[in-house]
Amino acid sequence: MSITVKFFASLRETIGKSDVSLDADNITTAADVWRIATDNHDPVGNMLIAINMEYASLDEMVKDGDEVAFFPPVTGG
Amino acid sequence: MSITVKFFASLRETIGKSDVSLDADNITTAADVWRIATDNHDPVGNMLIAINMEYASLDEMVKDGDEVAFFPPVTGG
Amino acid sequence: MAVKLRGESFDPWQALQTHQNEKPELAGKFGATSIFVGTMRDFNDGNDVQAMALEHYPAMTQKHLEAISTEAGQRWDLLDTLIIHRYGDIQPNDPIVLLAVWSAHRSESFPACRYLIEELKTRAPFWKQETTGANSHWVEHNTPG
Amino acid sequence: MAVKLRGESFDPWQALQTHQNEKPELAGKFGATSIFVGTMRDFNDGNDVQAMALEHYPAMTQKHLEAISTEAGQRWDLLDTLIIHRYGDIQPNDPIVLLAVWSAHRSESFPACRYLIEELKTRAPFWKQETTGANSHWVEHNTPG
Repeated sequence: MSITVKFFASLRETIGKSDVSLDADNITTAADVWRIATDNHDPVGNMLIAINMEYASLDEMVKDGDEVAFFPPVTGG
Repeated sequence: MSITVKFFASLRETIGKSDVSLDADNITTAADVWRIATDNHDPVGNMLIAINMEYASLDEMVKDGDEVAFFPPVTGG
Repeated sequence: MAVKLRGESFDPWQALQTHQNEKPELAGKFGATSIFVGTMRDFNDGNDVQAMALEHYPAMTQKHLEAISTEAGQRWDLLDTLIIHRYGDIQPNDPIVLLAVWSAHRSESFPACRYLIEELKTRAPFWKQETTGANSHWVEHNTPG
Repeated sequence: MAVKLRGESFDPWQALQTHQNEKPELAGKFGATSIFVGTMRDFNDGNDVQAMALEHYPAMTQKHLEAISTEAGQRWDLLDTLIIHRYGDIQPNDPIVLLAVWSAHRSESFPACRYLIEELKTRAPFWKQETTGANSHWVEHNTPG
């Protein structure tokens, strides 16, 4: 299945990638997306996850066509 | 002693006066000011009193040269 | 800290711009500005209101608005405050009051702005007289905060 | 209800004036406008800050700011809301965010405005990178409300 992956801010710098397109069959959860897109980088402690722009957790299921984003705590406003 | 008396808003209309200058010796409290300035009109239930522009009560003492004001609850803002 | 009483209609956005331009020393210091604008509505308590007259006790108004601003500055860490209040004849959609508070952080500006309006509504000697239809009447109480 | 993301500096007072002029149907209906402006300071956590870059996740930002506005309108009786948020390169004294809420009474506008900023600070995907001296660093947490 096809997943669009995005990294933002300090997490983008830590991972060294901003956008990754995954096309793999061994993906069930956001944790799988993280593992494959980061080449097994350890999850970052306080990172946030969004699936299709809604906040999610690492164990949440993903499906074909989803956009999965990883980023640090937000600091807007 | 000499007291400047002011009435505002609906109380000004009820009493029919806006400013009164009192010059009398039988004045001790704001209640005396009210009694003399209004010709013995009954005090109005929810009225507010200010002596020299600070909120006060009817039994507060007044002194020569004071400005005493009577007005209804405030409705600004 | 500024308190201004205005007998003519004023534009709150213009007033804020002007006030901030006049305080270049605040630039870069404030992170939070909380503002409240009270505006005349064309209805109140179910009645259409055509016009309003706002009477006040000028010297006492000035004194108490300054006292309220000073108190807010004692309770919270503020960089500046601005109060503008109308008096006289007011039309629907006219701003009646503008309150603005500048501080480093929003945890100071928000409660200070709320404090200013609640204290003003309780203590500042203004009285509204509304014209509804052919009749005028004194507004007897404010909407609770 | 409007949510605008701006890549260039904006004047909050001008934006408020323009927004209100574009909504003549609100004239006479609102008695209360509560506004918050967040502005870039030239110091943070004790350091001088020369500049800031604000990264965001554009579609998610728009979506969540609209959701927050909608939620505020469900919790309080509001006539209109406006959110403007900067992204990109920001200079000290530049406005970062403008929040405005119009309602009949202040008991609605005050908590709604506070809600907007607290939810925005928690949920809207923006990230600040500050330049202090020769170095840039990511801001790790917001000041609590």
